[in-house]
Amino acid sequence: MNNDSIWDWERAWEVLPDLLQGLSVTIQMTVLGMIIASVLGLFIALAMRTPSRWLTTPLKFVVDFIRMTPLLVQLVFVYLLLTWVPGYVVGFVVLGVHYATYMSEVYRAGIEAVPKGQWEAATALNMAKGRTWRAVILPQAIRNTLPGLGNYAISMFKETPFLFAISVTEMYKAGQDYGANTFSYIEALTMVGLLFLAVSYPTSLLVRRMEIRLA
Amino acid sequence: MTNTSGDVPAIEFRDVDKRFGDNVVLDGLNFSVPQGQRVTLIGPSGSGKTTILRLLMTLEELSGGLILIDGDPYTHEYKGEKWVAVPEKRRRVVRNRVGMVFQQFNLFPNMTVLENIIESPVHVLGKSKADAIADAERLLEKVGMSEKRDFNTNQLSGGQQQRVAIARALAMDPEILLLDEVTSALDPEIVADVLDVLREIAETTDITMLLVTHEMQFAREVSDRVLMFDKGQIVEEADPETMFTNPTHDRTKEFLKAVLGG
Amino acid sequence: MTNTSGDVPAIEFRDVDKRFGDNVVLDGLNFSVPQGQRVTLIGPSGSGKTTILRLLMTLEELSGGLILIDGDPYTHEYKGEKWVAVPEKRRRVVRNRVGMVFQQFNLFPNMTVLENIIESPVHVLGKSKADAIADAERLLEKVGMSEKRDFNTNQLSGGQQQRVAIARALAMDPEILLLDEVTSALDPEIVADVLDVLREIAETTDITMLLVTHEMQFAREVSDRVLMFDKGQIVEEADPETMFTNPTHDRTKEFLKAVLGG
Amino acid sequence: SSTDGGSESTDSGDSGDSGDGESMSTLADLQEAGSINVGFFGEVPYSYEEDGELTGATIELGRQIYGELGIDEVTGTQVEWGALIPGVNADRFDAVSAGMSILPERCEQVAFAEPTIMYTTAFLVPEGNPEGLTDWQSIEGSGLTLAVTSGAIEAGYADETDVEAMEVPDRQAGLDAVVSGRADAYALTGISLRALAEETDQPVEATEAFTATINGVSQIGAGAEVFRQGDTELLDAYNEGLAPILADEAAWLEIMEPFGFSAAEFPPEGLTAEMLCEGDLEAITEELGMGS
Amino acid sequence: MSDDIQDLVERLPLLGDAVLVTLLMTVGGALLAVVIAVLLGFGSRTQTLWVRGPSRVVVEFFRGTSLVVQLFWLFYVLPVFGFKMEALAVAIVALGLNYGAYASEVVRGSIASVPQGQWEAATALNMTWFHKVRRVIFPQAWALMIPMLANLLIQLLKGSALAYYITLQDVNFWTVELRRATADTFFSYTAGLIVYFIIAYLLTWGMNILEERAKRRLGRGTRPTLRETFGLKPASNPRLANTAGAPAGGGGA
Ligand SMILES: Nc1ncnc2c1ncn2[C@@H]1O[C@H](COP(=O)(O)OP(=O)(O)OP(=O)(O)O)[C@@H](O)[C@H]1O
Ligand SMILES: Nc1ncnc2c1ncn2[C@@H]1O[C@H](COP(=O)(O)OP(=O)(O)OP(=O)(O)O)[C@@H](O)[C@H]1O
Ligand SMILES: [Mg+2]
Ligand SMILES: [Mg+2]
Repeated sequence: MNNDSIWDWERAWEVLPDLLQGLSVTIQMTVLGMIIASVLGLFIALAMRTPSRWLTTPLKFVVDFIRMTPLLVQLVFVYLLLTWVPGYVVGFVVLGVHYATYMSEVYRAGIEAVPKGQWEAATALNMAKGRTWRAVILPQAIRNTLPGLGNYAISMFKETPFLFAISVTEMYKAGQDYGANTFSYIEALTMVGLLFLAVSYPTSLLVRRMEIRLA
Repeated sequence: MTNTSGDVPAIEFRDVDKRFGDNVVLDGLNFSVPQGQRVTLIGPSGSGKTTILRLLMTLEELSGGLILIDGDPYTHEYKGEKWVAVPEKRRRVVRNRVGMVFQQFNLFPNMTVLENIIESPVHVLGKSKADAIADAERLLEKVGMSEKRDFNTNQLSGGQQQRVAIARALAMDPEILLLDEVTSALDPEIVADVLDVLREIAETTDITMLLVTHEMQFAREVSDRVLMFDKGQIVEEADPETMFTNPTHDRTKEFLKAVLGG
Repeated sequence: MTNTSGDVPAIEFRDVDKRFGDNVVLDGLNFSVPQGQRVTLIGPSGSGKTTILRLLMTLEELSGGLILIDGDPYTHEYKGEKWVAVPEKRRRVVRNRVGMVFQQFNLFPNMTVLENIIESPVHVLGKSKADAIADAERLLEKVGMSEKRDFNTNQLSGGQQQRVAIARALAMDPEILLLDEVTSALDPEIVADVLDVLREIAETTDITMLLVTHEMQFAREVSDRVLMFDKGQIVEEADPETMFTNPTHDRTKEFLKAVLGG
Repeated sequence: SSTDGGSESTDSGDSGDSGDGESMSTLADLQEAGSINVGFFGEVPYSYEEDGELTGATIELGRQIYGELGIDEVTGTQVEWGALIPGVNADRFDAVSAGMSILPERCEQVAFAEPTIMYTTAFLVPEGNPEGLTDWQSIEGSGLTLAVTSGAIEAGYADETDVEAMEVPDRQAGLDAVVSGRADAYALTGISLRALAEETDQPVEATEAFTATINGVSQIGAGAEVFRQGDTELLDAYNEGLAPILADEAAWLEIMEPFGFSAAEFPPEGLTAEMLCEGDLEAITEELGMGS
Repeated sequence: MSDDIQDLVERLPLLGDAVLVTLLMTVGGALLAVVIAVLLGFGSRTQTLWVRGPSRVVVEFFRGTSLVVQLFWLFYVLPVFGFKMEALAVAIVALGLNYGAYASEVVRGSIASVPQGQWEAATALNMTWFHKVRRVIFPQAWALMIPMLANLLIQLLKGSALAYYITLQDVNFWTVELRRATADTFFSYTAGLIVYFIIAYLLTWGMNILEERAKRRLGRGTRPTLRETFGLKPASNPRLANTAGAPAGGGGA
């Protein structure tokens, strides 16, 4: 076999601009998705704490359903149902909603990890409910959730390849396309892997730093 | 708004019941604390001392009976023929008269020392921020924590945290102060500091105090009356001198022997 | 294997240094405990009492000096010209002679009371399971916990857990028992129970004991000698009677005043 | 286990291996085993499974040729489109039977046999062809959105002519795009689209196939069987077996017609894989005299 | 639609094999992941740099690159170097490495949240390191890590759908085939979705039982309510919210 062709640096360089362009899409999707996930996740976590079963029971069902359904299927369904919504919007919204269901768990854990004494001190100081949440509970809970948020950002980042199914050319698809045209898959996909690593490793270091600082 | 006639007790428990599931903790408890009196609750673990303070602070719901602050029904009231919970709005009005210091301090770690103290004066009482800060600084002075004003609470030792917690409770200008074993999470040598602060407060103010403590020496010095609790009942009630030197009830004798070291 | 000649101290610290980073906790500490003696360490918080016990148990590494158990260098030894850590294998042989009871009990929650006690006798000492159970039952009897044999540890109160922890340490048949504020995590009334158990052990065995406690009354009754620590140094050393009634060093006076309540 | 796998592989694994020895053995090995494993994408009508049976135009063509080489059994491994070339190079199968287009870049990675199918292009459009699409020029500059399969030739056409293109991962997604209205049409090879339009009950139809003219150059496309570059002996043997069929249109049609192919897809005489690998379409057009 | 259903019925017999392949990958990958997680989890905790260093590198590498790229390398690139594994083995190895790297963070976090006092008590009772871990530390950490591992197991199941990329005929392949046959995306994806959902549900159920058992061993066992046992998601553990990192998806298409 012609082993000289296993790795071709020229190809690896050639694909790089395409990949970097895809990477910027990937990062946009991740950032936008993460904004939705972190805000919506918080609202879900808060809504789940209301005593009203009329709200929590259906909400829990929907959240569980989204969590246990493959992301790919959700993307395709929404893409085909809401045909007037551009693909990339479907992309980050579905990513965001999907991960919001995970994030709500992180928030829940973060809220529950705030010691009960904090609630009681707030009551003893006669603070109103809303003020207690805003000034005491959430600042502490959100501190606890930062590492979880970071980890989900990394994982969302690496799930953006699913967006290929709805025609969003992020990094993985850019690599695939290059491969499909040239069949230099090894170079293209290896570079994709390295770029993933180049972004997710520093992020994960950052998250670890936070974990240690918050521990 | 406040009924300050000398005859009305600051705190009154009327037939108070408290159950946790099947566990009856308080069963028809009656007692009252006159304005400005300092009352210490003693009793074995699990006898319900903490529960009394928590009920007063509305951290727990009553199972039956009434609690009155300055003669106002505070948590529940009879309306027509029925038990009705006092709406949160009215509770909040009364609750401003009550402050509590916890065993575990419960400072807010996301705020500095100063922010902890001014939070409620500003946002609950509606004081101006400048006033609140001025008051807070005076209180910090009093508890000997002036230099730590802008520290994070977790940069403080336990004793320091507890002193800030006391200042925080006092910043609300309470008429009634509840203290639940405020020294038992502290290192033995530091306890004295905190007790000194409390002693000074007892001497310089006329706040009504209801305290749970195992520091018998302190209880003796500071309180006007000691209530011995057991199984959710007051088994003995006396001035501290009598209680500690000459208890009448067997359960009290036994308890004091165990605690004071026999 | 054990050197039991009466002249050799059970525990000897020779020029022991211990630093945490820049923080010098022990600086050239020397003291020894003869076989069978009961020594209490007292001193302010942070003075290094716990550190001494942890070094003995090899929960911390020495920064310098030697610790000898029955005259055997235990953690480090000079070999040729150099400091060499004693290999874990030899440490384990010596460590069998030392038992420790912790402030926080540290029972294994994944085992029942009985399993906690027999775990090491069976798997470390190699006792037969039947023997280990028989011994464990005898010990549980001694600490008054026979009925709780098959309970999960978190079904027990603090005092009960501590009694099991004592039985667990004793099940290893130690020659030396280290006790670090074993009652300070307990409710005041329960403290007496645990101290009773320890008192009985002190009376009925000749185990060498090194204990840290704030229960001065107990220290007075049980110990042969009291060491007052401050800043990693022994500042005073005396029999308990003298130490508590007639301390000579200022630091001791101050400390005792604070702890005993002035 | 992995070590078994290693010894199973006939590649010595040393880099810089010239591969001579190996190419001898692949054909010989296949002949000895009497069986060849081809990679396929599972696309009607080229190569697909029906009721568990491997079939399709390129498969049947292969069966005939391999049979003559003494390889009686053709088995298949179905993979994604993008995995066909890496798969054959990784020795996951011996050849690719998917009617793969001969493109210069691909020629750098693998060895193509002589062309067996000529490609034309068609559009999948909503029933009644509301936009009246007929050939590539009808969509050029129309402002319509065209779905194309990632990596397919049509994607390249769209790129070169600035047609607003939406890349879909596979045929079904292309169909969905048209049905949902996200795209106005879906461009693919005529044969595939005809099969697709027939399969679905959605309100779509395939337009007449045409040879696309891009920037004045008519796009000659042809598909062929794919082998590893080192397996020259297998390649040569295959080409040898293929030659008589390519020389006889009737013989070709006999195999291909049942799958919906017509004379329009029969490769013209003189067209070689080598020419297509060169990629100079103008030169080919001239040489074959196929100017539009 | 009735055509679709007929297509579905025709393909039902094939579903058995497809589910088997998916289960083999999921269970095999999960077992390997647990082994790797424990090795790497403890490896990342050791003081020795030459154990901790490589452990961290492996964890970061397999967490940092996408699963699909790892599959690609193992299946399509390694054979070029003469190292060829069966597709199923590749899937199990890739899933095991990828999710093992994630799970190792869970293991590390759980081990770290066993109170230090437990290690010390075990030292005071003179246990060997291995004895401490086996009898004291791991049983406690195990109860803490199960909920997070359960989440990862579901993610691993979803990740296994990529196996189609390396020629395995799993449930995803079956779905894709159904889609091709029916030319109906909604219908076929819904069918596949239900199959995955049922598998995910059963796995979660199994993990809940494991968790219940582990908790009971720690004397924290509450008799599970029916809703807990049959509930969809494992309860997550607030104590691990910080340390263990999210039950992060490892995948990427
Ligand atoms: N939230 C709760 N749920 C169930 N039971 C409770 C709760 N809080 C307190 N109890 C029970 O109520 C009883 C009284 O508790 P309480 O804390 O008031 O006792 P205490 O006198 O303060 O004891 P200690 O001296 O140990 O603080 C105990 O039996 C306790 O188990
Ligand atoms: N693991 C550690 N890392 C850093 N410093 C430590 C550590 N353990 C103890 N120290 C420091 O060593 C000093 C002595 O601590 P030690 O716990 O021995 O005191 P102690 O006499 O037992 O106090 P206490 O009565 O509060 O238990 C303290 O200043 C403490 O901060
Ligand atoms: Mg209490
Ligand atoms: Mg200590």
